[in-house]
Amino acid sequence: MKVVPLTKITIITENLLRDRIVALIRKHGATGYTATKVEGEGSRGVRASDWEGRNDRIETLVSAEVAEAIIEDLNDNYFEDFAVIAWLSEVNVLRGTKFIS
Amino acid sequence: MKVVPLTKITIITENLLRDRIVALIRKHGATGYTATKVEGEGSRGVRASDWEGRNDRIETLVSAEVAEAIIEDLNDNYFEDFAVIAWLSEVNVLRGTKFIS
Amino acid sequence: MKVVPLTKITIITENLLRDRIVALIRKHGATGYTATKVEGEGSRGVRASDWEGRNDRIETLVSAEVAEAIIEDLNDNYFEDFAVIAWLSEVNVLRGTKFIS
Amino acid sequence: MDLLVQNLISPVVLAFLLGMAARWCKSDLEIPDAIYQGLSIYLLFAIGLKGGVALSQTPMTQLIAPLGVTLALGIITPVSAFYILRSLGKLSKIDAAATAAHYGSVSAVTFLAAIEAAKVANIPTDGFLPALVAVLEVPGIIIGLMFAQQQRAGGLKEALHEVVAGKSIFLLIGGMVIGALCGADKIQAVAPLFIDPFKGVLCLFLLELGMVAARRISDIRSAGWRLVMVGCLLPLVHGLLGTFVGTLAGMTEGGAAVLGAMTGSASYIAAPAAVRIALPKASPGIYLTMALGITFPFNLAIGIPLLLAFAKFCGKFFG
Amino acid sequence: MDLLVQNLISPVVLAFLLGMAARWCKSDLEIPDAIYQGLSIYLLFAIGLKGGVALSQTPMTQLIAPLGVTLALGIITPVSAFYILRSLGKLSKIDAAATAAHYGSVSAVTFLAAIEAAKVANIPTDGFLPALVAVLEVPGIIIGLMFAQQQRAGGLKEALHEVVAGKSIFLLIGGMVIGALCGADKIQAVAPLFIDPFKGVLCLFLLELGMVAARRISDIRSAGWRLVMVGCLLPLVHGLLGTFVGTLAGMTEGGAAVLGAMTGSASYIAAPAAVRIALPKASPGIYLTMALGITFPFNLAIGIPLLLAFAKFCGKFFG
Amino acid sequence: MDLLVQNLISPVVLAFLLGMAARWCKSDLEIPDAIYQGLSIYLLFAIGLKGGVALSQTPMTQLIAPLGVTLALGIITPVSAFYILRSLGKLSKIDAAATAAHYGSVSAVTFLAAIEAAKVANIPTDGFLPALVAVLEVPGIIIGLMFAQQQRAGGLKEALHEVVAGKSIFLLIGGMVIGALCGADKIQAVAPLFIDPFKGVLCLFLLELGMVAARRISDIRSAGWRLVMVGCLLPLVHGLLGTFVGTLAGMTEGGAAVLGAMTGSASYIAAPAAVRIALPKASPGIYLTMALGITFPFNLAIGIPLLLAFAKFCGKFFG
Ligand SMILES: Nc1ncnc2c1ncn2[C@@H]1O[C@H](COP(=O)(O)O)[C@@H](O)[C@H]1O
Ligand SMILES: Nc1ncnc2c1ncn2[C@@H]1O[C@H](COP(=O)(O)O)[C@@H](O)[C@H]1O
Ligand SMILES: Nc1ncnc2c1ncn2[C@@H]1O[C@H](COP(=O)(O)O)[C@@H](O)[C@H]1O
Ligand code: NA
Ligand code: NA
Ligand code: NA
Repeated sequence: MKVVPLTKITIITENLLRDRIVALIRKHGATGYTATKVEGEGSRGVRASDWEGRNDRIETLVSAEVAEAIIEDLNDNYFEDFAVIAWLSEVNVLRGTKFIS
Repeated sequence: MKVVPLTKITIITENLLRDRIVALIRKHGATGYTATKVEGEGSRGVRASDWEGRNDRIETLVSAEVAEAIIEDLNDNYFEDFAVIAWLSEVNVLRGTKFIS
Repeated sequence: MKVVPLTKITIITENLLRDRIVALIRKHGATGYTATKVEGEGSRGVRASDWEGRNDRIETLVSAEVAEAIIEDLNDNYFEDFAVIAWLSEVNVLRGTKFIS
Repeated sequence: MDLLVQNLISPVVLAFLLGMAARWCKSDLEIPDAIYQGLSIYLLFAIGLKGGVALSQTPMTQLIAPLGVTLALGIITPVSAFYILRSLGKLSKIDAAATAAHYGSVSAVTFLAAIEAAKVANIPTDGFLPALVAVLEVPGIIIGLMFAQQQRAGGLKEALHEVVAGKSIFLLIGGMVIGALCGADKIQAVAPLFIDPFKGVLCLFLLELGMVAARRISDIRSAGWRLVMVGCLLPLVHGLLGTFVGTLAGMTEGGAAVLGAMTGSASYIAAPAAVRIALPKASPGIYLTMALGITFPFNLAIGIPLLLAFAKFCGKFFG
Repeated sequence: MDLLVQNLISPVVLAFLLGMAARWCKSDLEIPDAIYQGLSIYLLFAIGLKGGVALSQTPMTQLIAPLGVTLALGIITPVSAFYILRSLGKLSKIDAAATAAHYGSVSAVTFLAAIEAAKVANIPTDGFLPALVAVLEVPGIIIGLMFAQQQRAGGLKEALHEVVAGKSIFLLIGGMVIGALCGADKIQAVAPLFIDPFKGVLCLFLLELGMVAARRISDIRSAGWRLVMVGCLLPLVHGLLGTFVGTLAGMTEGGAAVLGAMTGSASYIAAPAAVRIALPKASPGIYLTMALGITFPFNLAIGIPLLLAFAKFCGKFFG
Repeated sequence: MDLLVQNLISPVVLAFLLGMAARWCKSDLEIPDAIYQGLSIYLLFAIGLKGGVALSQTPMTQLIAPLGVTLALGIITPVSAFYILRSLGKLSKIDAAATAAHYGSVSAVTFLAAIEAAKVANIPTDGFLPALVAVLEVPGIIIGLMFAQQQRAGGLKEALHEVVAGKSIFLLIGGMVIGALCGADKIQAVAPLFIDPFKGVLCLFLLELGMVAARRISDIRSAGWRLVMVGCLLPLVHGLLGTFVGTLAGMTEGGAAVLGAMTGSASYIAAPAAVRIALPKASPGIYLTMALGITFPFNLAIGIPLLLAFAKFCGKFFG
């Protein structure tokens, strides 16, 4: 089976920003994403409100260039003021060509 | 602590196939799996039904050979027609020998 | 964007130990963690009780030394008797310096 | 016309519209998955219970004719749907088969809305109707799938298990058995949960369903006017047929109308799961949009009041 | 004093204390997220429904004065809160603006607790009060945000959409429209879900809220005595004002007291979401702790009984 | 025999069987985790409330004897269970201790089923029974754990906190305190949620429990006939003892039978959590299978009707 090496971006964000961050990654060319409801603690304890629910984990498989664009944008707009963290890992994706837009 | 390098397969699948895919990975010799309820969007927007719930993320730690067998099988049976994606990553597992069946 | 290579520890544990394991990783200097409710099957079929809910997946981004300390501790105290597994992976973290305590 | 408005202005229908409105003004309202599934479990089990109690009070001889015509409708409607979808709808064989499986089966929520409407209009119905839902749900799916026998990937057996042991049929029949065994007296003990708040729960369920349908309705554009037309025609044809034969089978006026609404409805819970497994190559964009985006709202707004009127007419001349 | 104790010993208040106790003795009690959200949806929709029915029964002429004073209060209170927070609270401009948005808006749970207390004390209230909640909720947030216009990162428009299409306002207004359209008769059908068990659901909701508040209360230490004082002063000042003008507007004794409690309360559901988007640099540690950790318990324990007494007094002299 | 059948044909028991059937025919029916936990919270809190109200109406002098014998049973039964499990069950010391902790404690669902059965059979019970559940739950676990003192890994203290601050005891006692403080009148306000639909909620809970038990029952084969036998013997011995001393303590016929069922039952919620922490080396495959797979169904089908008959007998001769 042929696999394609791609970058996986994982973003943990307070729930309030979920839809905005999905829009952000789509804007830069991600073909899709997967989101999970998670909980967590970090340096900033406080969320917008408990009614908003916990954090969200958003994962997207993208090419290296798209990854670069997404993390630049995240860094410029959200890292300072919101409870957001992100990391990159290298994965081998099956039928990976469909994720390169 | 001694760690063992193993392959982690992550599969995102529409809920309808959850049990079938668990059976598939077990058939090829995976000793276990971990499943999470997730949401997502990709190229195929539509799920079998909303009553079926969202997607599932299935992760399994396996040896390289078992990984190979699982992705071949997935590719042959599900990738064409269903909302399924999968990727592989290399991880270092604690007490890893218990995962090699 | 500058990213910092860090170790990500992923722990799958029966729900009963969730708070204990969070305390353990904090004790060794992790600055935060992210937890997800998951299900799973492995070699030990049985959980403390179904009322306890399923498994939890705990992820934490740490430096290599902290990682070492955490997995030693896990190994000494929980691996023998409880349904716990763990693995390490290398990831590139944005604004990574904030995770090194 | 007045009946139509009267039918539309009810908490249940308005909750459905509120759900649609939530999508349209991009509210972040969201019914958590677990709650939605809890509501579904409640509704199906409660319908079953009520039906079971009614069954235990109905003499078998009164049941034979309605059960017979329902079975017949379950066999006829997927066939007629298939040919109409092929000819008028211009669907490929496999898509027509997949969609026919939906129209041959039944939508539990449409069933409930029809019962509601009859009650609001003060028209009596038959207590054993939930039993007919169970009878109508399965054959349509089987026959629909058989039309695409060559193209099937998954086994027919597997798909059938998906329907029969699927939670909706399982809870409906399970509730019915419990209701029938316990009888009205013992069920009284659980009435404050399963009978009294039923309509309220239905409201919340329709709130969610409205949100789902709103997403589907925006898919109609891509479906094209042909499918919209067929999606309105099928519930009409099947609905009138169901009401007519229901009357002939000696059912009450309201019962015949509800049977018609059931016959005219398209399943969007049981059928999609089965079709997805048996006919993975059929397009969900077609069958789900038609069932949930076109036929379901059509039935709520037009189908049900029309069938109630038609049932009165039938009752006069053939009852 | 007796009224205070009577007000505190009720299932609803005790459930709140039980939730706090759960945190304090480190119980592993946890209301699942989905259940908590389900309860919130239920409560808001149910309040709306009840209010809508009441609206449909109230002649428009009786509504004008109460609606007018409520709107005025929605405009005045964020302004007074801002200046008090700046001067007495010594908050930075942006934190004062963010917190003022909370005190200008309204806490739905405080509203409910006030209604409850009036009922327990046998004091009649006005049926249209839920409509006032909707009117009071929005303007305060807008005005609060405008105080920090320069520092805003996200757009004001975006923040407004967050409030108006946010689930709490959406469900409240949606329920109200449905209640008004259906009227008392048709709502009767869903009363066994939305009316009768309402107080019980409120109990469970307050159980969770108690746990949340307990976490917040432990943050008070870091907030300092200044903010604690202001967090008690604001509900007092606004509460007395609200009760007073409510009486002038011709509301019933209980209605004026509840309007006072609403005015004195600080939002901790709608406002935080809007503020977080519009003023990300404001500190949630300040506004959430004040709204949920100080003002909310203050209102439950002291504010509401006091306002009920004050409303009686007002009623005598200005009613 | 007739009583047995009458006891088995009730919505609650049939729902349990339906849950088992769901597993057996591989239905995809699944109660979402959050719903299951919501139901548990509801049930425990509601039992507590009811018990608290009853306590507030019972003079202290009437309580002393029942409380005394319950405490005594809580001390005796883990001891007898330990020795029976060692001798007849041939369990290792640590497994015997772990299992004894379960049999020394109490299953809240068995308690509820017994109350139900008494009601169906028209036998009066005592209102303060829920208080006895709380008294019986804790000591058995402590004593059971002490049998394995040497082998313990986690601290006894930690395990105790797990039980006492654990959600089941916390909600039960919390509900009881609220019920006792508010009294019957104020609890009336929340009765439409916590009292009336109680049995219906129990139904849904048992549906899930049936699915869990079905999984456990399939483990019996690996447990062996020895454990099956002991799993039926223990509830019998303890059950008869509990009913007998309950009668001597002056309890009503139904009250004594329910106390017997409680004594005979094995905990599968509080005890497993404590044992897992304190005795991680004990095998859950043994204690969970015995408690949930053998003793629980045994009590439902045989134990409870038997004890009701035995209580009548005791009442005649010793009452
Ligand atoms: N070291 C870490 N490892 C894993 N997740 C973290 C870590 N630090 C923070 N997080 C997650 O990121 C969210 C926001 O973190 P913060 O902005 O530091 O409050 C937290 O709620 C956690 O879910
Ligand atoms: N680029 C992507 N990154 C992460 N997850 C994806 C991506 N594309 C698809 N997915 C996930 O895979 C599921 C099926 O994708 P698809 O078959 O493309 O509809 C989606 O619902 C997402 O959960
Ligand atoms: N091979 C595996 N791959 C992924 N997750 C596993 C694997 N084995 C076990 N797990 C997870 O770890 C938990 C405990 O495993 P065990 O201690 O083997 O019962 C299981 O419930 C699974 O969630
Ligand atoms: Na049909
Ligand atoms: Na206010
Ligand atoms: Na016991």
